[in-house]
Amino acid sequence: MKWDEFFVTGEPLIYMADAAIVLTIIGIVFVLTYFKKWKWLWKEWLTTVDHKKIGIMYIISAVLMLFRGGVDALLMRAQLTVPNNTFLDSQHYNEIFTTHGTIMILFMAMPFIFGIMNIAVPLQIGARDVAFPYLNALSFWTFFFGALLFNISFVIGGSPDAGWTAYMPLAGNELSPGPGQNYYLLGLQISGIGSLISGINFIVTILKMRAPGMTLMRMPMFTWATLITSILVVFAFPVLTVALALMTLDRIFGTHFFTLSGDGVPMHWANLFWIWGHPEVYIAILPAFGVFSEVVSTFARKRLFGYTAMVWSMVAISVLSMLVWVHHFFTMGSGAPVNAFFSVSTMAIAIPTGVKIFNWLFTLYKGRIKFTSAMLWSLAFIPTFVIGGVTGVMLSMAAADYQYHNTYFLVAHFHNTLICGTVFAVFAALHYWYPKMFGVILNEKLGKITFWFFVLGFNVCFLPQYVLGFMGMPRRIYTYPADAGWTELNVISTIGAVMMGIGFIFLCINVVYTYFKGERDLTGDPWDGRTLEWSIPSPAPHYNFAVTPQVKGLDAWWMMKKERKEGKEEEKPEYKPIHMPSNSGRPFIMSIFFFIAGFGLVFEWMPVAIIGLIGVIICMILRSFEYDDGYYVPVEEIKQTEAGRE
Amino acid sequence: MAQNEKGFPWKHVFGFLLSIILTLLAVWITFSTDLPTNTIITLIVVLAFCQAFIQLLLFMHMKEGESGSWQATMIYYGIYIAIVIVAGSIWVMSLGHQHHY
Amino acid sequence: MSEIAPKQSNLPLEYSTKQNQLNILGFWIFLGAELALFATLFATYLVLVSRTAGGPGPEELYELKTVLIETFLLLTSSFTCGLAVYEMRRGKQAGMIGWLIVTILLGIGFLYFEIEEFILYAVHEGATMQTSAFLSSFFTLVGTHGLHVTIGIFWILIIILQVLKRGLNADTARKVFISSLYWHFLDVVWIFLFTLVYLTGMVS
Amino acid sequence: MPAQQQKWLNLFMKVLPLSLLFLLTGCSERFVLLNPKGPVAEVQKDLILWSIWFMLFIIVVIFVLFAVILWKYRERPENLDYEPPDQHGNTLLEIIWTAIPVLIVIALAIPTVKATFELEKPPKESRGVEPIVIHATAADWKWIFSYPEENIETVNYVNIPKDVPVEFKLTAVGGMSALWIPELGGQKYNMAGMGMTLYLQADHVGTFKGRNSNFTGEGFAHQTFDVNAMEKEDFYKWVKETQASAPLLTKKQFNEIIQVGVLKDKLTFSGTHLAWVDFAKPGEHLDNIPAKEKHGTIKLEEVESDHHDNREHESHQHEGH
Repeated sequence: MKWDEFFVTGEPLIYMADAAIVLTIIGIVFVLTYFKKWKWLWKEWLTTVDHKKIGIMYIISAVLMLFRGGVDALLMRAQLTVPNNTFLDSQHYNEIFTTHGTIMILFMAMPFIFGIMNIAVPLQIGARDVAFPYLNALSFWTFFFGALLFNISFVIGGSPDAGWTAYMPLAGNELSPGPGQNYYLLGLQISGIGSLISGINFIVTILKMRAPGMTLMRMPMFTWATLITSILVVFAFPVLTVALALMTLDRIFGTHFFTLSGDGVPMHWANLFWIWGHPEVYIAILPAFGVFSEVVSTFARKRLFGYTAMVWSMVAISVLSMLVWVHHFFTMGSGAPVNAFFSVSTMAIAIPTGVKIFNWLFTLYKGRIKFTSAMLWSLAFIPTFVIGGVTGVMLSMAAADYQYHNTYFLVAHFHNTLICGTVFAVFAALHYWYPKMFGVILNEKLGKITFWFFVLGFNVCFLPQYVLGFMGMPRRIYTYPADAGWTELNVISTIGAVMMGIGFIFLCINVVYTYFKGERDLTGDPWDGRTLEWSIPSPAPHYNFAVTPQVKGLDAWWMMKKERKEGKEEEKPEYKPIHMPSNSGRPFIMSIFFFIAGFGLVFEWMPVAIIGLIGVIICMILRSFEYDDGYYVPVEEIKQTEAGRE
Repeated sequence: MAQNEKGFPWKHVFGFLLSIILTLLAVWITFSTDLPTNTIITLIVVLAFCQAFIQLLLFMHMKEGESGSWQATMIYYGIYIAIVIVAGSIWVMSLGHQHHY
Repeated sequence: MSEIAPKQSNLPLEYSTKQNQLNILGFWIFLGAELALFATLFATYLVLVSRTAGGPGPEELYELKTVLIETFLLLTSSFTCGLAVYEMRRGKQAGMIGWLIVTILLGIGFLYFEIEEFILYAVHEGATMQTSAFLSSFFTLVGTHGLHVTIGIFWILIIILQVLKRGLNADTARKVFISSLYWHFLDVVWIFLFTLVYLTGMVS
Repeated sequence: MPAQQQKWLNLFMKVLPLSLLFLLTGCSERFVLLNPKGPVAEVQKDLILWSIWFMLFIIVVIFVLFAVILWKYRERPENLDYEPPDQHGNTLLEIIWTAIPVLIVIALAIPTVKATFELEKPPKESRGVEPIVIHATAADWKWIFSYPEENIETVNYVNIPKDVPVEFKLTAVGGMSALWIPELGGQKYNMAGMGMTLYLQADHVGTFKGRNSNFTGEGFAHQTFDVNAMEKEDFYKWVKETQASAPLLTKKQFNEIIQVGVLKDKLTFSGTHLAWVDFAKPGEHLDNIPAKEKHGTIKLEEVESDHHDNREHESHQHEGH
């Protein structure tokens, strides 16, 4: 392979990106060296097993990926603004929408959600950490290096260009030669390992590590959402793992699962992809439901309405969501009985979702609604998500879907659910839990500017796309003729996208502003919260709870505060040494080996791949022989930390 | 329970014999009966499930421990998913598909 | 880790610490994920089984004798693995290690016959992974199971070394128990391989 | 500050349903999904409109509730000492808002299932009329239509008689494509090594746009074709003329046509490729899997200019009839 095939060449945009990457790396290395921060980086971050730090790293990576995916989105909108545009050529456009989809779902939404879970769940249930802190670090680093592998494709070797769904035979060797599609396969495969481990980790954490007294039906709603999500992750991700592995075998080892030759069945890729893909949608949306439940009930100062129904509707979703995948390919010629069944099952899943919407509305009812930034995101979610939901029901009607399928109606629908669900939720969660993460409160004014730009921009961007769908505009076209009549709405849509971009910039400004001038949260409970995470100082101490709390009902912290107000005498806390897990650099190193193995497979350099895999195996063996019992936080240190609180 | 594990491991021997019998029964049904193919397949799949539960309950002690019911729940959910994936794929890809040829 | 589980002090050694309980539950959940993984491979096999692209089909390849030998080897190894845990719970380290070694040997026997079967198909009948969709899915499904068995053998070996070094304590007992769960699970998967791949392949 | 936000929020909520209403009322020519020119698209349009009414109902109910609740229970300087009640739930209400969606789902499911089964058969309006069979083969990135009975093959356009059901036999040479003629009805995938059937019918004379709607790579955006629905007499006149005067399709020429690339021309042949190959049969496409050339094979300017030339060329032909 020649060097100009190895590096992507010939594109001014790519050269600019190359330069930016090199400069950023030099900058980071310089700053770390100049301020002598290498050791700090290694000891405090790269080797940490603390769920809060891992959560922060997840969120930072997710925001970076949101930036990359967002730039992709803006490039696409720029290309589509006017007919016959030559800003991007077809190949470039295809690469961009492929990476946009993949990154937003797998490297933005998922890690953002995992980040929030990592920060909030152990604190909400009164635990010291997650069940397997070491594996938690491994989850993060496999995700990180999987994402890195996927992202370097745009400067080294070329990006995948077969869509994030990577339908065969288009994604096969014949029609997509070169390393691009391999990046997709290996990047997702490596980060998928992390997702599976995270799923197991959170299930065990939630089932076994709740504070005494916290029965299942006293768990905060976000914890419930995490539990159900994790179950879906554990049972859906193996399907993706297999599907990716089979396509990798097809591309690299000449097998015939999804190929046209050798009697393979390309449709089966779509089948497997969506068996994972539909639960994946709920993996992205259920935690959002959890976040909204927390935020709405906090800022309406009211207990969540119909808690039991909320829980059961989530359980119903977890069972039903495995039974609807065919609605992604009604047009693939499954017979009428198949399509009819999956139509009805898809509509049925709207019922538990509808129940939740009404429960949120009635949580607000008779409340005292305070419009903070976090609350605004949650409120905006309700009407916009309803639109996403009802269009989803429309799409679920198989006979009508033959018309909607592959149009901008579909594009608008899933952005309407994924942005209004997941993105609004992670922004709400970021504002809501920011004090718990960093001890400072995000600036409210900037937060509201972000909100209005983003939400209005969102509607301006995507509502016209429903109409474009009715006008017959198919998705994934890189250009359209002037006489199609789609121009005006595309212009409006692009304006909306730019507004969303401005909103994102304000979010970044807010983070920087808050770092320097943010209001410190000295109480640990800036929102007058209801759940246990607000009972400890901000930022949360590394051991979380000095004394394991006793839970007497739903909204445990709210009840404790009420008891206090009623003048009930508080017991003086008696501190005991707290057992903590030790840091480890192995998850980081092991993930680097995964990265090496993945990179080798992408370019089909088998020796490199084998070296990487051997490294992974050695790391696992070393772990097996390791007997590390962790360490204890002395009482003195706990006393000191706790005394710093008002 | 630690105290209960005394003497001869009856449970294990019983499970082992049962699984051998079930295996041979499946082989016998497949090769020595004239039942229609679909009946044979249904019968041997049922036998396979029986054997799987022997392993899960007698050898793996699925319901043991404080989280026994959760372990069982997870496995049952896994079985549900497995059936959905296998039966669903066959239905969607082969039996229910409308292609000619 | 050293936190002692509060309730049920009569539980076996492998359940005696909180962390051990977490690990065992975690492993059960992992087995649930493995169920989904193998189910996907089974689904792929069953969708592709008739797609032979002119190459050999199941009825031309499978041979009952080999498959039965493999089945009995694995069934017996699952039994001996169960006996190892049984001995462990009686506190008999030597008995446990003995049964574990028998398990490993049976596992190696199983692998021997499986590899021989693969070589027979690939070399003598020209049926490789690249021949047809059916054979791709066959080798991947059975091969994934074989890979699991291989991993299991090395895993148990590593754990035997640890027990020899440290004796039976809460940590090593947990490791033996979890690896036994894994081994039994592979037997469960094999039962379905035997039924859905081999028996149904030979039925008509 | 809250009052101003309230204003914005209300405005924002007004904009949403309005835009949907606009969608409903604007059933003009441009809204191809709601502008059916045949019974299949008609069935689908009825289903779409039926669902839109229910959906609008849901949206209105929730938006009104949402607006009222937000307005009434917002925090104001004078209600800061109001402590909301400790409400757990309300079984009756919860039953109601579970039951109503169930009823709506039933109301939507019944016509959906009926229509889904109905569309697997030729339209019931023309029961008894023998469907005309046309093989539609998607190649990267053009459309090939073969009329086995009439022994005609066209590329990038298809002529059909009005009021006669068309039985499209769908298949493909390369990537998974989808035949979609929105004004005549919904799409279905074209897949290599596999044949599927899609029934469509036109009950108006005219030229409708058809395209591949499933992403197949670089030239995907240009993989379009025209559907000319004609009076029966005109159609059979065209058939006769074509059989007599169009050049015979050769194997060599056909193999050139299916090479990967955008083909702008509309071509007409007598004879079909079905004489020697049917891509719907498993394995038959194998020798014909075209190799893709990487990067920049398509220049938009070329495609566009030629496209126009072509169209003019076509219209001249039509005038000639």
